[in-house]
Amino acid sequence: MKKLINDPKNVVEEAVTGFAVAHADLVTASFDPIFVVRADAPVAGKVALISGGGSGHEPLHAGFVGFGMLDAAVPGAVFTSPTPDPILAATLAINSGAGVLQIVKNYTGDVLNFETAAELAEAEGVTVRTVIVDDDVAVKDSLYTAGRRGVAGTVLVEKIAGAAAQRGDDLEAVAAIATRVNAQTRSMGVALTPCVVPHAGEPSFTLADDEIEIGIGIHGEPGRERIQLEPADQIVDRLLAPILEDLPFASGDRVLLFVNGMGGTPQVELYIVYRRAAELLAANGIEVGVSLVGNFVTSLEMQGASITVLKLDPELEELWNAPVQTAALRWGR
Amino acid sequence: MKKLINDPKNVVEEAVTGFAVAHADLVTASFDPIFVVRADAPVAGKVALISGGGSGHEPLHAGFVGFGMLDAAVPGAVFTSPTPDPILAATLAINSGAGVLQIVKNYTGDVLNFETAAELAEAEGVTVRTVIVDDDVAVKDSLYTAGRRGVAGTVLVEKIAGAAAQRGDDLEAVAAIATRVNAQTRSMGVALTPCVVPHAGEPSFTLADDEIEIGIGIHGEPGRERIQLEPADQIVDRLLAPILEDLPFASGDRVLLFVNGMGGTPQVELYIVYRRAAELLAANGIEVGVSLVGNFVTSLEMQGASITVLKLDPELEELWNAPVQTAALRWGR
Amino acid sequence: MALDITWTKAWIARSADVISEHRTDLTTLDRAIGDGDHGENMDRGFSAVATKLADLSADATPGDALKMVATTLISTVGGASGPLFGTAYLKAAGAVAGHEELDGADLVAMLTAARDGIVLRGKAEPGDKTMIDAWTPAVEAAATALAAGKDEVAILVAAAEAAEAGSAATDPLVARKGRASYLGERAIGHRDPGSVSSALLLRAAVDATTD
Amino acid sequence: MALDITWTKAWIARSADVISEHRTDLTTLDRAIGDGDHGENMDRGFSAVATKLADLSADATPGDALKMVATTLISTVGGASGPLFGTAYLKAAGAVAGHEELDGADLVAMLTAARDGIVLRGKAEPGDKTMIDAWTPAVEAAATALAAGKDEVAILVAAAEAAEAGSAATDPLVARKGRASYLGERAIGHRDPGSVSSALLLRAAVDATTD
Ligand SMILES: Nc1ncnc2c1ncn2[C@@H]1O[C@H](COP(=O)(O)OP(=O)(O)O)[C@@H](O)[C@H]1O
Ligand SMILES: Nc1ncnc2c1ncn2[C@@H]1O[C@H](COP(=O)(O)OP(=O)(O)O)[C@@H](O)[C@H]1O
Ligand SMILES: [Mg+2]
Ligand SMILES: [Mg+2]
Ligand SMILES: [Mg+2]
Ligand SMILES: [Mg+2]
Repeated sequence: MKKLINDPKNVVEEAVTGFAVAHADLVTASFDPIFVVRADAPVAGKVALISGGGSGHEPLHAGFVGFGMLDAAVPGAVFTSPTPDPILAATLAINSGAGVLQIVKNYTGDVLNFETAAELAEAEGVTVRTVIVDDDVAVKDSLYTAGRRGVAGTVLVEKIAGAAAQRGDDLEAVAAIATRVNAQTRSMGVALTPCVVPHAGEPSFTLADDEIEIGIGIHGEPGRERIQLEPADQIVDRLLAPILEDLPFASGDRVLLFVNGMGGTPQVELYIVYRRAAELLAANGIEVGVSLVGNFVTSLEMQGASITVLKLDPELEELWNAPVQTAALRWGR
Repeated sequence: MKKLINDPKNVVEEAVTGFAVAHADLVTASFDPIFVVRADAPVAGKVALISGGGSGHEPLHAGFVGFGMLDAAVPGAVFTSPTPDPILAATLAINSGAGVLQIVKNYTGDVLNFETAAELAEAEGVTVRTVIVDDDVAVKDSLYTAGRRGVAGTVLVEKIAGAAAQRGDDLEAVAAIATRVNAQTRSMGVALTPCVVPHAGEPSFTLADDEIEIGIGIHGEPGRERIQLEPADQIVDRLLAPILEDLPFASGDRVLLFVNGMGGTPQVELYIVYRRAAELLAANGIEVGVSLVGNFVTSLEMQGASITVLKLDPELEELWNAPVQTAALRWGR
Repeated sequence: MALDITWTKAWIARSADVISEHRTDLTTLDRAIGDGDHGENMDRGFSAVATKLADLSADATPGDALKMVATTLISTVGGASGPLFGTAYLKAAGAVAGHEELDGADLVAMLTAARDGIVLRGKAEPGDKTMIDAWTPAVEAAATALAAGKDEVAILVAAAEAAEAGSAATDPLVARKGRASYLGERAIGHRDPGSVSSALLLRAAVDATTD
Repeated sequence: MALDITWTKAWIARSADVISEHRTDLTTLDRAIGDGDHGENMDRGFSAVATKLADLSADATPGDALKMVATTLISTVGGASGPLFGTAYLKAAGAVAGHEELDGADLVAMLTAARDGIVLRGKAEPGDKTMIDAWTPAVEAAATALAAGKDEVAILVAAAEAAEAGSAATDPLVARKGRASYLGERAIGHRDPGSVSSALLLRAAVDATTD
């Protein structure tokens, strides 16, 4: 394991320190407990958005704190949900009285810790709503599992709900928008290589030199199947087919197409993936209205990518295009 | 070698295709020969900026084509300078009569091919100026070498010269600004792992499990020394010391601090590097006026990072902060 | 020995030791069907618990000590196991609140409350391949031992043995809760890490009676 | 044999073959002290050249053929070697423009012009560990052979042998131009790839006389 780190125990704290110094115009960080909020928090009259989860997925979530998106991000240890304390502290720091929306990726740990924090915040008089993101079609959604995982689609929920809050929607309305985005979003990923959690020091899984994992989770959880390496176009076909079936997307739909890098994949490869995905959507009569390509929801240095498709409607598209000013996503200001 | 590609021969063409579709609002691509220009090129009355070089460093250069930055990017084969033909074709496509500035990284191949293209363009009546970027302090600048390499500082030259052109400076003025940025910029990098050129199929160099290369070039060229892996803070000290000595930077300076990822390094690590670099600058009485952290000048999937410091003055800082709208760098619009 | 605050503190101290000892094993189990951090998570929590043990006031009751464990785990573990074990200890503390010494009925009430707390939060049923598969047999064995007139130590032994057997019985199961549920059939043949740490904690309760 | 268009085309065809044969070797040399693409670059260029060979008009002169090589290399090779070899062939073409058949003086003029073109573009001096270390001895040996009254084939042989020796003599040098110059002392013991490809091209000129 070769990493540009000091003591593995200090990875999150040091990274957040660097992040807060580099983006002091956008965010303020607290360290005991650890969380990041908008530099101008609490924003009077605005519904506040909070998200968080294990570290190692950067720029998710701290990279999305700022105007038009999140008010707070709570980073846990690498790949481990934060505890309720920092979630509660961040909630109190951003609440302006208009209520707080939690955006939580569907993992048992995240769900339980945010739930506990919400109970504690409610006890202090803060109105809290929670939206669970579960866009990963690699996992069967059934009564017999913890449900689908929340993966790259989280960015879309955070951006669009953030824009709704920024324009002045109330808590129920913002929660409804977030729920709608999640309901219309589907994702699936592939890993070419594993990643190494700093304090673990060894790969979370192993893949032979010619193997890839289809349907990988963002913590290196196994996916649907392990297959031989194939040309990119075939891999894209494998990822996109279950996405299109699941909603289902249909001819005439207008969508946001998001190709996400897992952290260690060069940008040329992401655009090769994008090219094929766009081609396939066009062949299905589906129009790409908005594109997003880059490393947004990562798994440390994992090589691989995920494809996310969101079915747009005029309101969601307008909210996506609304100004945003965060470290990792910025336009319009 | 595991990559999300199809035929290695088609990597550049397919990636540029995907890029152009994803960013059709910003750029237009041509394919025979291959180059990318601003969607609204030529921009009447504006000095046009062109850059290019081997592919594999994305988002450099195509990711910086757009309002306030480059008018054209010419991608060569992976790690191989483009030939004069596409450079000439792109030059003619962006020239509005106000002249064209070439921004060229200092590698023999790039310099010679851009030089040939400039001669051909001049023969067609286009006024061309060239600025060579050579910010890499890892290489001794002497009569006895090809000179210093152009690395991450290229982004700063492209952004600031692009802003000068956008505000209406004439060719000589834009060239002078670009020259000034280059003169005030110093960089140095480290590699933890090598990268694999798709058509080569094997790593450009090898490093043992506990070795790193200090002073690496962006094509995997060797650097100053190969040492044992160290804590990030010590590595940062090794990179920053020669940078600070070289200009030299001095107490009271206001600088832009740029921590660049080589493509395969997780963002947490970049911010750990940033944290230490900012700390060291502060200890030297140097104020960080502007920060940039991310993968901007990469070497495919190489793990590693580089540090770039630009000595600011009010004009350069204003030009840096001026609006820019490209696929990889965007603010103010 | 009397199951008073001295025993409770010994139990907690042994818990911290035994989790630290099995840190790597627990993580290895979690790497197979989870995300490879269960040992790390539990050790982070119980290290913090061990540090706070000395701060307990002289007149603390077993319930006070268990409450300290609960709040410390909740605020240091994170992940799924943090809120689950945190709730377990919180409910256990509530079940014996005010008691200076725990008798057999207290123990059964405590274990039952702990188990019910985990179910309340995690909604797992027996057979879902979670820590519940250690806790439920433990509660049942303890109740049976109490009904059979066994003493406190025997009740704890019955609980620990049942938890260990229950944990071992997770091997052939497909998971229906937690990360392992993503694996479907691929989880078969692997032991649930949370059930193993649960059994370790209950065994520590037995061992603490001889401290 | 007469060094006419037939010989020139044979030379070019053999050049493409020999570069293709040595593609991996050239790249391996470049990987040691450059960026590992010289074989790839040259092969891309000469494959394109080979394709265009058939298109040469029936009344083409040797100079026309060399000019086709020049423009094709310039527009397909990229990197440092593209413009350098491109300029070499362009100047060589200029030196023999209009001649139907090349005599000894033409050959020396052609080689000299090629070498001067490379120096003009690349500014390398002998001893800088570049392709110039093959070309300069080749030009000198050819001139000496011409002065000694040798025939065309002997002049070409002298040039090829001198290029091969000059290339081998780059091994102990520190590089002062191109990518290898970044390496300082670390370049010692490695042969310059561009000098090797240069020597291959000059040897192909000899071999083409027996085609
Ligand atoms: N819904 C649930 N109910 C009961 N126990 C659960 C539930 N989900 C997970 N667990 C337990 O938590 C354990 C995993 O804990 P841990 O690895 O620390 O958390 P995480 O899964 O967040 O990484 C599992 O082995 C299982 O015993
Ligand atoms: N300035 C120069 N003058 C003469 N030859 C040079 C010069 N720079 C590089 N070369 C030659 O070019 C060769 C490298 O070519 P190649 O690998 O194709 O290009 P690049 O270095 O751009 O990858 C070197 O081996 C050397 O012989
Ligand atoms: Mg976890
Ligand atoms: Mg090259
Ligand atoms: Mg776990
Ligand atoms: Mg080369």
